Amino acid sequence: YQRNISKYNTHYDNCDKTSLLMQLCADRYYISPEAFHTRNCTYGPLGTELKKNITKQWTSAIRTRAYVFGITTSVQSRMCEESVKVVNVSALQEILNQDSLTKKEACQKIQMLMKDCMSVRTSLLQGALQQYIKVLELVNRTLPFGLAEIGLCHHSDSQLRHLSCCSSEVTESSLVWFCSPRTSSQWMDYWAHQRLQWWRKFALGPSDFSMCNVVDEELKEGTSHGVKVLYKFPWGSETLETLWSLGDTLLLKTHQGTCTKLQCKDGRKSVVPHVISVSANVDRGILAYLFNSLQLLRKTDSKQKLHQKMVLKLHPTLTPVKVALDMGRGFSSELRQVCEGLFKEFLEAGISTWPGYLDTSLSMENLHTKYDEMGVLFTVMVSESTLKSGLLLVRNRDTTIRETMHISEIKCFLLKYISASENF
Amino acid sequence: YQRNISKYNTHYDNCDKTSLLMQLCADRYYISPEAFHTRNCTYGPLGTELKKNITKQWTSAIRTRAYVFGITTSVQSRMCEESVKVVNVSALQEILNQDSLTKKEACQKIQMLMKDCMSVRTSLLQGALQQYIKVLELVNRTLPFGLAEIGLCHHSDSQLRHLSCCSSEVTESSLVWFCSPRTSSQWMDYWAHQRLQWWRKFALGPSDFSMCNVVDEELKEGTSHGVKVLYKFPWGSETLETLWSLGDTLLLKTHQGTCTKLQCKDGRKSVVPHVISVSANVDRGILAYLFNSLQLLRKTDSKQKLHQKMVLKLHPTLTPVKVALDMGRGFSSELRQVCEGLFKEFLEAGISTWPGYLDTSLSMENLHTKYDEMGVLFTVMVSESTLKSGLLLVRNRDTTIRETMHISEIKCFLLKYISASENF
Amino acid sequence: PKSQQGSDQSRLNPLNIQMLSRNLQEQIFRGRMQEYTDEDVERSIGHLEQHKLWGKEASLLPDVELKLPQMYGNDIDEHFCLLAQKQSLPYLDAASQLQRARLPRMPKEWAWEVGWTRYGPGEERQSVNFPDEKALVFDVEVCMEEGQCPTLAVAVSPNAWYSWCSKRLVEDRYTWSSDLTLADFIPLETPVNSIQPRNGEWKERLVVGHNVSFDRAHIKEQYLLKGSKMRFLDTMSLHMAISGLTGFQRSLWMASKYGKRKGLQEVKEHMKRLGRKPEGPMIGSWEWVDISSINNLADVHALYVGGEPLKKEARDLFVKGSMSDIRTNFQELMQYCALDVLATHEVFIQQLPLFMERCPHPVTLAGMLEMGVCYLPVNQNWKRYLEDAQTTYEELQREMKKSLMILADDACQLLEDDRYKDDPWLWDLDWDIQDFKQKKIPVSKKKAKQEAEAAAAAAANKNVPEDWNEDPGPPPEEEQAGSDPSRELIQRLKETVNYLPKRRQHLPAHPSWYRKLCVKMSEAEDWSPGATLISLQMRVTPKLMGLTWDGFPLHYTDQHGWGYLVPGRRDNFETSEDSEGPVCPYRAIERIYKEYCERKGKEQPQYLDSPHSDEFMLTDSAIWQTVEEVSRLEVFDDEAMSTAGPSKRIKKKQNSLVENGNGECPYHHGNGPYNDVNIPGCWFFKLPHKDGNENNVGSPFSKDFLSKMEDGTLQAGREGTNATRALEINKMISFWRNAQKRISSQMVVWLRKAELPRSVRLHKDFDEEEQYGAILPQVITAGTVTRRAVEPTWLTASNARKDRVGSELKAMVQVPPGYHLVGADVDSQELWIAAILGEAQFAGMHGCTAFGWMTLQGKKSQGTDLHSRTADAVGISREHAKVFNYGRIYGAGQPFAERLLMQFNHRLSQQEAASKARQMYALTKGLRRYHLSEEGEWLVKKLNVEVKRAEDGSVSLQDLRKISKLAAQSTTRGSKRKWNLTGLRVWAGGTESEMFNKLENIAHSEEPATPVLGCRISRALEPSAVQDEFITSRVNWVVQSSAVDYLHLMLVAMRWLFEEHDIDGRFCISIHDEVRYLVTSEDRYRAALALQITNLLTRCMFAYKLGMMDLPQSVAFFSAVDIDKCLRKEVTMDCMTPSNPTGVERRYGLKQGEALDIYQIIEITKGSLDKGKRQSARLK
Repeated sequence: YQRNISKYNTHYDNCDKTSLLMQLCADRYYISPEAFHTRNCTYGPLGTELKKNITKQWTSAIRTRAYVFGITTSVQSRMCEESVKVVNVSALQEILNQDSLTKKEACQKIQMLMKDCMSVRTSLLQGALQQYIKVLELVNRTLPFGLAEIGLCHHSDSQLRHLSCCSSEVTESSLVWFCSPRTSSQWMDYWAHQRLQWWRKFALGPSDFSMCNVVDEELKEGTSHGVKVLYKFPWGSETLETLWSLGDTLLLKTHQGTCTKLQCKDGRKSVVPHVISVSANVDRGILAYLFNSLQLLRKTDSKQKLHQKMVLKLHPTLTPVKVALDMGRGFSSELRQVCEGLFKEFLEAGISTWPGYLDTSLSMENLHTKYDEMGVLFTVMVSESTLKSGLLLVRNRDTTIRETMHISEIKCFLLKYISASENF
Repeated sequence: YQRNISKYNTHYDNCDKTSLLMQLCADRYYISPEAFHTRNCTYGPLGTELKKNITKQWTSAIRTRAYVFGITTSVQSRMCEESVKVVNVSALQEILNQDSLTKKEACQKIQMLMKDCMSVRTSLLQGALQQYIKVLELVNRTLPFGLAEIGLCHHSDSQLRHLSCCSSEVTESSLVWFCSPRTSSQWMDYWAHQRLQWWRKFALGPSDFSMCNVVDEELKEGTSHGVKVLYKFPWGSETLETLWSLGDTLLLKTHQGTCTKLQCKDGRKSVVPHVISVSANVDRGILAYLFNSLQLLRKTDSKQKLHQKMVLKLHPTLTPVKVALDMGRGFSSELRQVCEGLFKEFLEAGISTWPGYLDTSLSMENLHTKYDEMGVLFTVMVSESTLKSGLLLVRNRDTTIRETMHISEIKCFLLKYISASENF
Repeated sequence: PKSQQGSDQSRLNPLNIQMLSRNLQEQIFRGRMQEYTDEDVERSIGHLEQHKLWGKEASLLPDVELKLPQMYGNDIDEHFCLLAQKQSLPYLDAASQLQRARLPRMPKEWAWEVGWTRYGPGEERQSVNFPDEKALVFDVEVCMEEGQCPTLAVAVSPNAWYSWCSKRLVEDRYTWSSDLTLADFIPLETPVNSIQPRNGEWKERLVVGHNVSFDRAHIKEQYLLKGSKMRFLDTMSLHMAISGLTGFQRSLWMASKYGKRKGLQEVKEHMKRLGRKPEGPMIGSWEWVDISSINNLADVHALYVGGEPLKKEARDLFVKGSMSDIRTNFQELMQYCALDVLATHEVFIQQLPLFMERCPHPVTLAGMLEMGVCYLPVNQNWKRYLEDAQTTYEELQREMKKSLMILADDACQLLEDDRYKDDPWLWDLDWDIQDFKQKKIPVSKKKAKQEAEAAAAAAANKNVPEDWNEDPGPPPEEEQAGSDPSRELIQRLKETVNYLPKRRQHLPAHPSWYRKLCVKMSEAEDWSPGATLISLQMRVTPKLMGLTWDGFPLHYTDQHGWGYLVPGRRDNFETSEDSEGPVCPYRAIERIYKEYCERKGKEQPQYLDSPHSDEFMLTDSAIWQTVEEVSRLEVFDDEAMSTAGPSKRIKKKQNSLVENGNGECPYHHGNGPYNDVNIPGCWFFKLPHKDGNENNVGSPFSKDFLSKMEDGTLQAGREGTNATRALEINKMISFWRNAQKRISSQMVVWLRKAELPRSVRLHKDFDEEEQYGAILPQVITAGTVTRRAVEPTWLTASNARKDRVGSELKAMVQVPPGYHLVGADVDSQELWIAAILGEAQFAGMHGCTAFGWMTLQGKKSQGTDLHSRTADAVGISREHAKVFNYGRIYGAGQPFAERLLMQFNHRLSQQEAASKARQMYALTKGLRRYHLSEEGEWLVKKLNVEVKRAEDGSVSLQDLRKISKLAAQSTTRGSKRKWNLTGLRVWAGGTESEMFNKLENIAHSEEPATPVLGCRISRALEPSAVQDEFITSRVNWVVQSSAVDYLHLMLVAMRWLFEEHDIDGRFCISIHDEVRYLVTSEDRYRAALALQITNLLTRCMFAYKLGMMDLPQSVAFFSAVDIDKCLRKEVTMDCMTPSNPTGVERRYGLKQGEALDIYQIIEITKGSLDKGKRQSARLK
């Protein structure tokens, strides 16, 4: 992730879109501005909601397809051979403070301490492999099945390996698929196809998402085949998701000496299943969708000045705020009551709503600019005429047209619009 | 959490319910059996789903109430003064391997390295306080508002502080509420009431959840008042959730020297808001609900023998598996197709379903025992008569009564049942 | 004449009761002294000695030195007269203007215009700010469906008609704010958008209306903190004072006026409620019916004015109609409203002279005017309170219901293997289940179905591998594209829904009793799963909970209500052999009781045939059944042959009882057994009832059983259930369940900043974010026949209780910044009034009767106060004794005491209770004695009967009987002459006899009137109209109505002191014996002093009017004046309730108030009501 940042910087001048988007993300609080400079992914309210929507879609896409069970594994593990560990500094300090120790003794003690420490996982695969046997009992040794998990992993960055703080947090979504060796290559194709389709489904410009095979040199131990889903960022393509066909090597290695326990039924045979690992970098995926949905419009205003207008045309399913509620001037206490009532109604129906009526200082134009940049799908305006007739003005982000709608029908309209757009 | 485990063991003999539940959790794969012995919370498919349902309810309870925004903050932080740090072992190793260094030099280098390392957060509060200013802009300095987050924290266990691996992972759910000093004690009462009610809402025996004030000695720096939500486990009461009234001390401390930036509108005055922190230990909450919903029934069978029957009467909203699909004997290929069709239909409707038809080896009685222990709300039995008349037998976990229902109506029934029972 | 002298200021009367400090007595009674005769003193001492009260030590109170304000007139009575006349003069003036006036002609057409319109003599219309008139008759109508905003109003003065329309009526808008502001209300004194009267001065104005407090609650200026001088006269209250009816009379009145059916039904219900037997004494006199009426305008109009009856049909439109209905019928409805105004005026003209004649003392009118302007300040906490109480209520109710639903679900599990048959509670429920109904599949369709099946099979064969356990690989392309054989199969199967009946069965596989607890899914919009209809009151609930009484399972029968089954009965097995119904699992009941006994360590009864222990309870159901059958036979044999067995003696006894036909249970005693309940193997006993054991218990969850729950007599028999918790919740939510609607419909008007007085706005505690407003409680100033005020919410609200949701109600009346509530309770007001009446009757001396002495001088610590004495005499707690004492003084008789005794202690037998009650009444009320009539005296002489006469010449009941017996013997057999022996009947010998004699004296007099202000009893209760009926009501009226006089006197005195000494405050509310004033914080101590002086003067007025020129020091002042920021019983109460668990101090920031006695107040104020002095005192 931080690699991107550095690339942003190098491309700053010639890549207008990148800097615009970064500014937008900070202004509209998708991603914390500090997060661009540190190694962490810190999301603001909008970013958090976007992430939630993406992972929700990922889960439902994975789970409605087949027998996939969600699991939760520990971030810390004893198994990992990775170099990032969680250390209790005070224990280390204690060793350093022991003056009586020679350097060698101290070194040994420190080594021991390090050995005892838990490592931080770098992928979700290992955890899933460990849970394999227990789940096998649940499904009565029937193939295929999958274990899904979304969680934090620590990626050590190869370029920065020799700095002290080399690890960065990444949210990974992982499906580990167990199938018979006979069908494993079919499943590999299936999942690769599925995953690309999924990424494209929510894109404004689907062609920016592409797929490629992993070249043989990059294949890790035990993997026979790899596929990557890529996104074309302004500074070049980056991997969003990787699929590995892992055979049975890793599974056997994880459960040494318990080969019979690993076996599943495949027809009348008993087989050790093959493993397919599908794992995506959610954080990078978010960035991909943000870039993909940013639309820059040039627009001349009434004074014939040229403006750059930015609209974040996130897919209705993904966009963090579906509707913003604002009020016009007038009997403000009554208008506010109406807004609050609608706000509750929308939230209860599960429609993510922005309480814009709390801030009455913006002009209508600034309001729309703000909401377009936030990717707000609809802006509902409560005005004095609402009190008289119950009518609202509803502005659509994509068409910018303001439609009049009755207060009693707005909720259904929004729900229908959002759920229907899932199919497009 | 691990404290509980050790207590389980000491109370093992005299506390029947505890051991029964632990066995059940392992058998029905709520919680990984290894997790009881290690320091991690590893959940199986059922446990993961239960956790998902609980956090979902938490989020919607928090968010429909008021202006609460979700945020995501980093697990690692530079600010924390906690002793648990993430260390790149290879960098440490490198220092240790440098023979040229004296002990003192090595010590200094190690200290430097440690200082650079990121700490692991122990609560979500600090992250939310850091995001305060940015969110303040979003809400146009209007109070009150809240920042919500669910995430992993590392709790160091006081009893094990001097062991090397002292930290355990805990999923915390946190709401940090900013309100005017004038209303802070009212809000404190409000949230305390809300939180207790929330825990009780999904309980089979609400009276096991209780609330108590934190005694003055336990109050931390800057906190004026504290309230705890407790659950009465068989081995004693434990804290599920803690509410602190923090005043403005911590906020001012976090943003030193930016007092004016912190100010919000309260009427015509500008005030630095007071902070209320509401934070729950989700993992312990899961355990509480598991204990709370375990019903032991003594039952004499047809041979007048006494049986212990266990039913996990988790609330319909929380229970991980709403429906199990099973098939009777008969034209099994057709029956299986019906099952698969229903399975897809249910999953698409968002009803978490157990594909019981994959395993046809269990007797009806064992099946019911299994599902009761899994907390499965309904068991739908597809039999030969289903093929003729479309009729299914639907068994209710709580009444154990088998009702006949038509295949065209089952989905609606389930959806209505689950959504309606949210009110009870 | 003699008067006992104490120290400088302290004085004792001859009975050693401390009187007012000398300076006070002199200032108030202007040098007139109480005179005592030796004879009176001796009589009193004798009486007190008889009741063991003479010679008790009494400590002296410190003296009070106080310079009272200058008083008017020659005596205290004149003083009050002058005060009241001055206060009510302008209003009386306005009233007589109205009375004299010929009203202008009513307009034919009404203006459709927002705000007020004035109609001139020629019907010319003029839009005006408000009707600027001195006197108005006024009526407001509200469209109920649209909330509480006034919709339209009509007013008339001697000069013109006026009409008013609201904005909400004239302007048609989609929504209106639910928060009410002043602009929504009807202005009567100020222009729109202003809160200042013209020229900045409020004028004295009078508004007359029927139930005018309702109209007042819709008037704008009435919500202002600093009140206008407008006052209200309520024709309904005037009617009550002149011709009011008691509750019982109202039912009778309805019965006689409105056809037999409706009215009589109500009478019957009323009788039932009172516990009277409908065949009891008939109402003899009906004359009162024609000189009275019930309270509504139509009937009142008919009574005072007569003529055409009023038409009230249009009213329905306001109650049920929408705003648009009102718009459509605008003219008609305006007309209706105007006609009501006209009728009210006509009624008023008639009432005013009658009222002045019957309530001649000016204080009565002045007091009523003052009471008509109640004002309860509230703030934003009111909304919080409503929310808190409602959510707590809902949460608790849900918790209770949920626990019951879980019980119902669990019970369903007994259906498996018919296990319910062995359940000691649930065996007799209706466990029937229904068959699932299906239409027959027609042949042609069958064919189609077969085709479908074949297609399905084909589809299945195509895609599903032979072996289930084989990994099929990813789905083929066409399936991914949407065509899926399993979906198609499901789709086809779904079509078979046609074979089901159109109307679905309701849970056919569930037992019948459970089915009834569930809502049918298709029926309700807000359907919820499970037994959601269950409630605590249902018959199934105690059974589901497995309730036991002393270890016996509860059982319900139609003829006896709730009871319990006691196992061991052996005389009724054969009768059950051929019965069809469910069979009682008496073995299970025995087991339950056995476990109970083991738990309690109690010896268990030996059943006739229970040699087998539980080990022998067998493991095979088949054998179990045979044993059961055999055991029945055994008993039968036992009975038939009387064979000797191991427990021969018991059996013999048992058998003999059986032969006698009244099978008694040998080991359990209770309310029963009722052997007409024929349950094999069990006796049926009824649960005890508070009104006597012949009554059936309808629910074991009524609050009478709460104590039995707590002591474990009644408990839940099943594991993991908590019946006590359910009951506790039921108790907790009872208050809010009943009061919620009334409380949340209280109309609150929020004042904007500009509408608050400067002192509030500029106060340091003022916060713009908070809300300040007011509630105007709709008090009917004289709503009962005793002229007591009536209002359903505030006047009946109980104090906060820890276990009652929402009972912190009163504490939600909270002052705005810079204000305090100053108020006090009159200490034991009614006891004192009753006592002083008795004293005046007996020896005209304070403390001369035992009752009076105890009231004045009784000490809880010495056991000489009234309640302790009663408690000692009867052997009950002091708290219980209190209930008896008040009950008795309110006129309740001996039967009431009996019933109460039984309720307090359920082990007491009827006879014991009766004798205790008799004892108590003899001690207190005394015994009846009779003065002989002339005829009687003649007979005594003639027959030479020896009778024992008391001092006053009365004879006892025994002697009376003797006379009548002798008289009967002496007359010839044939002539059945009835002698009328008695004249006056009196009470004698008890501590309260003189008091009751005085009360009855007044009640029986020709024109009963209150002794102090001389207010006459309602025409409908005067002896001339009712003869000897309604005695209890009339006796009760004397004390109660005098208490109202007391209140009126206080209100007049307070108003005088506030005006005279420039104390910035207003009347807030009076709740019976309690008054509260809203006073600026600055003036709060002066107001407290004013209140103390008021009490002193009021009590002195009572003494003076009863011929006593003195007052005991102990009652002269309030024991404490509360200075507080909210309304509550005690200033230290934190009002914790389930909905306010942290108390008002933490939750609402209300600190404890001050409760000051007279000495503290004098210290703070230096005994002066003047502004300047107090301030200097404070500076010090």
